[in-house]
Amino acid sequence: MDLTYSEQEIAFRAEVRAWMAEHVPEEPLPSFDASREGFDAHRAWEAVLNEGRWGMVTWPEEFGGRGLDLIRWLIFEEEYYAARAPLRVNQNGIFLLGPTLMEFGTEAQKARFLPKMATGEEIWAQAWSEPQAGSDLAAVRAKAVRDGDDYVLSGHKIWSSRAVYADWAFGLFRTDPESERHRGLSLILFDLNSPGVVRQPIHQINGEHGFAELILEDVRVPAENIVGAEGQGWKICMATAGFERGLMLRSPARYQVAAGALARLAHSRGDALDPVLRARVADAAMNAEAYALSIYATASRLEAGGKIGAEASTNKIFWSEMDIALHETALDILGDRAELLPDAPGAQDAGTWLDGYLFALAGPIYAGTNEIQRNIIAERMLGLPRG
Amino acid sequence: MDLTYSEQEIAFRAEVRAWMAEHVPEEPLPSFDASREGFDAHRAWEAVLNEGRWGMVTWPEEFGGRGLDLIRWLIFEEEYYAARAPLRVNQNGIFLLGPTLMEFGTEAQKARFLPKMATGEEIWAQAWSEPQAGSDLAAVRAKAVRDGDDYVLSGHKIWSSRAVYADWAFGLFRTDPESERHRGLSLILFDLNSPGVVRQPIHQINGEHGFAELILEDVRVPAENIVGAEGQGWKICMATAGFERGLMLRSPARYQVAAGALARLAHSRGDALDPVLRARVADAAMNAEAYALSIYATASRLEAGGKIGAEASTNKIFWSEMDIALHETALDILGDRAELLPDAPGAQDAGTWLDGYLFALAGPIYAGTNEIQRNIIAERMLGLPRG
Amino acid sequence: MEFVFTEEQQMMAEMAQGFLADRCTTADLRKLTDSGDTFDADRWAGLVDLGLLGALVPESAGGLGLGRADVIQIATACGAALLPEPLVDVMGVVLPALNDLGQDALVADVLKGAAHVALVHPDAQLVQDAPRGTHILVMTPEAVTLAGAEEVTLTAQPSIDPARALSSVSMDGGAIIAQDAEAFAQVARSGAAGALFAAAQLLGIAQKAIDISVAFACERQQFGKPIGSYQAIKHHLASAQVAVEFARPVLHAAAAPAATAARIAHAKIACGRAADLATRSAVQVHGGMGYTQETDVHLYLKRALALRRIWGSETDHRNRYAARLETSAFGPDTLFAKEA
Amino acid sequence: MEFVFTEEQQMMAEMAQGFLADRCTTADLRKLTDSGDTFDADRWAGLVDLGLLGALVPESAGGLGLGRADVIQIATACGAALLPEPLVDVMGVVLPALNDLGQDALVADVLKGAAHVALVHPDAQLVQDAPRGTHILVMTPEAVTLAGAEEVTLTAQPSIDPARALSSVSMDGGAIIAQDAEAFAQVARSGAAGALFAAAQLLGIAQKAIDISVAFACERQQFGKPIGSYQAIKHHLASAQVAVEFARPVLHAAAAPAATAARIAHAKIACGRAADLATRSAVQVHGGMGYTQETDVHLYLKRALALRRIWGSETDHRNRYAARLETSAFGPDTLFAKEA
Repeated sequence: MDLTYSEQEIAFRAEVRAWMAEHVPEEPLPSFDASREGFDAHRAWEAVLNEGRWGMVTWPEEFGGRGLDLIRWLIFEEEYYAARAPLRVNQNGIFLLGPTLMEFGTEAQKARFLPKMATGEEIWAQAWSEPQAGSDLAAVRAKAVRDGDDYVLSGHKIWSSRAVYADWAFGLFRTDPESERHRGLSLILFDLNSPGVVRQPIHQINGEHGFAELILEDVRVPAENIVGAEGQGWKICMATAGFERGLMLRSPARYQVAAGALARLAHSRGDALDPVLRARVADAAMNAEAYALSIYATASRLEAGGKIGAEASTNKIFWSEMDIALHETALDILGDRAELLPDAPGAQDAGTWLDGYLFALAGPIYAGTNEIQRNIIAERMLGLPRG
Repeated sequence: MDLTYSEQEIAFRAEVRAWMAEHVPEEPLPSFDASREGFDAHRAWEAVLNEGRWGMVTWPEEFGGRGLDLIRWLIFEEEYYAARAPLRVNQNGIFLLGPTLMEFGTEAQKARFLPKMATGEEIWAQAWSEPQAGSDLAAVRAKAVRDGDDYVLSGHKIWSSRAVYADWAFGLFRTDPESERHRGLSLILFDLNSPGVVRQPIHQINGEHGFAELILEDVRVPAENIVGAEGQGWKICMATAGFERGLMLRSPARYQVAAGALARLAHSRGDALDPVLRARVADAAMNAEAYALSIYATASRLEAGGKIGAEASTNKIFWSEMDIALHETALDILGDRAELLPDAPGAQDAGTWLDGYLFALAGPIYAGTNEIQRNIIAERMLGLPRG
Repeated sequence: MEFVFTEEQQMMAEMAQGFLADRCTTADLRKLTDSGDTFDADRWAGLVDLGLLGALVPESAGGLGLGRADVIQIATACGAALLPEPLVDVMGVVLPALNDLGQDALVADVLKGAAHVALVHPDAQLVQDAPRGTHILVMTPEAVTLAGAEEVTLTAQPSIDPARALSSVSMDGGAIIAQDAEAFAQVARSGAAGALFAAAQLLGIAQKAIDISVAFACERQQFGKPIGSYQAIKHHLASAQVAVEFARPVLHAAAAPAATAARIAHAKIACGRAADLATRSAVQVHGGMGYTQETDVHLYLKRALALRRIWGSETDHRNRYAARLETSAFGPDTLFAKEA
Repeated sequence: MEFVFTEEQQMMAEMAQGFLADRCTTADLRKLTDSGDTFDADRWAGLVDLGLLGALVPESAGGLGLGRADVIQIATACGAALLPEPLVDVMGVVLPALNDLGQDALVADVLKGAAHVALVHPDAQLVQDAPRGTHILVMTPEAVTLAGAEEVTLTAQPSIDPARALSSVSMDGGAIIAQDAEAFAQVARSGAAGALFAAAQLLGIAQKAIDISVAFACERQQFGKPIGSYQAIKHHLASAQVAVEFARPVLHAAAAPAATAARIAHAKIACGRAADLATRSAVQVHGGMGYTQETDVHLYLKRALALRRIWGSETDHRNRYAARLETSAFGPDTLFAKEA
């Protein structure tokens, strides 16, 4: 147990900080979920990041990474968020598909997809859920039928994040038409610009369209685009979901930076601040620290050879509830300014907090609802019997 | 809508207040759940109450009541709690069995049981649940076998409130041995001093023994002690449970008095009081008022010919959660004195709050756990499908 | 003591509910806001015709001469219907204030739909629908000022709720119509009315959010059965319903003539919390759909978010309630006590 | 940066856990308290033999010379086992303080079991097990006084937790062994240690309360299936486990040499809340049985109730944390910042 940074870690932090100070755009980029222009600006930022070899520091050097450990990844993320660098339009690729390909992909797939993922040249969407499936991924009905050297995809996907503007998608398809539930599913990569793909933006509560519905009609995909063998999709997808809910979906620095901003917002009220809100601000800061400490502990454990298990579900619950509470506290401090849109003249910083609050409301729902996560904790971590 | 008391109601309040001022014992009686002495002291108090015709003001005059409406019952309860009069050792009788007998009992049963219930001469225990049944009353296995003019009872009852010292009990028994679940159950009254009845006190978390286990071995009961017909027990019991969870199990004045005491405890801290605790004290007072207002509204609705339905379950959830929060706030104000027993020299009033807290913890469990109540609200009030 | 609505009160409420069911569906609301508007002149004319604007104005001044308890359920219905036009504020706050202040001619104009008065109050500084206003009434504890539309400068302040067309107001002129103690008292009276009727709307939103969630949970299948059969979903909605059940009687008591400021504060807090719990549970029950604009959930969520924070925040109202608790006795016999 | 325990740390913890599993079951505890006692001399002798009392005392003074991170898991194990003897306070607070204050001979006596020193501290005014004490150490911010047992008057203050034999102490004599700045610093140091190790015990209680509830919920049938298969029960226990998961790393970080007072405050709050949630969920999951003395639930509940409120209340610790938040920068790079 040593909770001090090594000299090398300190030097690494300094290196990240210096680079970010020089490269992070002064003005925030427009959202990548609201316009093609914002999307492209973020894609350009990914290219800049990649030039600095900061795309994904844990990746091997051959794929554009630095082969660093998870502690350094955390330090990188801390400096990244502290510098208020743009959100990662590429997160489906670098955090979800990338690690999956490295574990389950062929050499050809890695060579074909990883470098362009790292540069942002190809931005990825995910295509898991379906209108009648929701959190029940095993209910997937979209199918992939083998036809010569191709798969022919058809079906209806929903909640495909980034899919409105992205280039490629990875999704679960039923390759065995006789199969039920989680058997007979496969993970297949497809070009979103293929004939037969229709993208319908979903208008989110906050007016953005970070998700799309995808209507797939006879979309032809080379058979080599399957990841792993036919029927292995569920297993691979669960490994990915573990990663998603686990370490990378929400890096702790995001909340530490938000809690710091909340503390400053509270401080600006001086003595007029309601002491109950003061206590909630302290709670927000404590939670942000608890989450960060927990992730550091998990990262250390993984580096020491441990595995990530059902505690990924505890992370999901914790960050999603913390995120809502943190932003709600900000809205309560803002009072009657809370409802104002960012471009309202009287909003000042209120609009950003409102955006963050609405965004946070999705947290307990996506990547498996918190109800599902609590079931997972109860059954897999505590050993309670299945319903 | 008229939220002012009539002159008659004001006069009635004055009458109760005057009588209580004269008759309520100056020193609190010892608990009726901790010793025979305490039990008998409370029984004696019931007799005094009955002499004043205050046993149960809503009962008809012929059974010792005054035939008053529910609003007057509420006023009575308000003055009763405000005067810090003893808790009702008789509550199983006057609030649960009494109304049940008036609705479902024979004339002979009413004449035999109600007057002695009103005077406290016979104190009643309930005998519903069983060791493997818990909140699942339909799982009752104790049986009543008809044998000539008698029923012969055998089985095992648990959570029989007051049964350690009480005289009589009412309970659910399976009269049809072939029946399953809630069919074939009957409500039967039996003398706790009958041969074959063994009472085993259950030691509660707070050291008292308000409940007993009852082991019944061939207990002979006259057949006329059945309430309603054979097989009607479940229906009758549900009507009683509705009453219990509804209006009478916890009268609002109890919480208003407790919240008033909490406000004084908080006030005694002056400026040293944590503002977060101050907010929780305000919450406790608001909740006590909300509960009282809700009960007044229900009482008015019943007087206007309405029926009590699934909202009895909302009451149960509300008062039980409020009770815990209220007492927990007191413990948090008391700080390191909170753990002291009432007889610790340093406890001052802390012991009473601690007792109240521990007692409150039972609230979400008994008379149907709050989980069951939420199911009831969801299914019967909101119309969600059964699990 | 009779804590039930009279038949007349019930009939009034049903009349308003019927009107809103016909004329103010969420489809109507979406059509209106999609066209960039927040005010349906036909619907407003209908409300004017029903006489609801003047419900609290004395009959001698052309109103219905009713009390708050007579119309509290109407305000709840307006909340449930997400009525975009400012009936509740005009009926509950603005016209009673103008009447208090002796502005009889203006009251008459508003009642017949010929004038529209927007209100700026310390507890509601951004005004709804001001550009349509012929007059602006500005209250401060020092003075109440009435200005014509041409005497003020409006700045649009867009809200997350597309049906709330908010503006901030700066005064370039106007006439002072009350000062000092009278202004101070009017601010308190109008503030209490504003909080009470905002609470009523919040309660309506809360119940409606539960109702649409129940309907959704009965339909939507997951893991082979309706999601409403899962205990977690049941308990979310049951808890929200409990919050509604114990906010409703507080609200109704707060509408009584003798209600204290503390009781109104309590109602605002309780209804606000119920609406918050119910709308957020609605998002959760609707899952991904709850996070889109395809279902109606977001409309209730956004209205609740706004109404909870105007006409006094939870902090403000808690302080009011706590102050009374600390300076007055508290017990069963103070439940229906009159204002000190 | 290595946020995992070393093999040695892990072995120490397992050794203590093994001892407690053998010698301190809840059956042992019930036997002890049923006999009216709260101290098992044999068990204490075993703990003395293991050398645990002096874990934090330098080797030069006869201890093991370890740090807080080396023993934090032992304190957690003592909490989980509901150990009635005051190992945690003696090891974590009393002996380090006596060593700080140069009381070498007394330290040596305590280490070999020949003396017992009870501590009165502003954050823990009622002392455990004082009648058995040969000495009483009384800390105030002005002075630290060491008195012999004959120089104090004890008043028994019975606790709801039958294993906590508490007394209040009034001093009739004794020697001042530190004053002013030194006393002030010692009060802070001992207070932080007391809070840290109370937090550790609370975490142990929390996990244990969950574990026994899981076991019960797998066994107990209701409506024809184990109650643990109902979502409501699952979610109660899952929520408690989430609280434990995010209290544990805070506790461990608070045991680091450079931990700030704010971090220790955070640990006390987080572990206290986890224990509260877990023990109350345990009562609820156990149903009626959870409300009796027949299961062990009440033992955990009562210990948690006490430990949450000594060595600083949630109010105290929140104020400490908030004060730091308001006077220092907060961000990712302050996570492992050293004490200012």
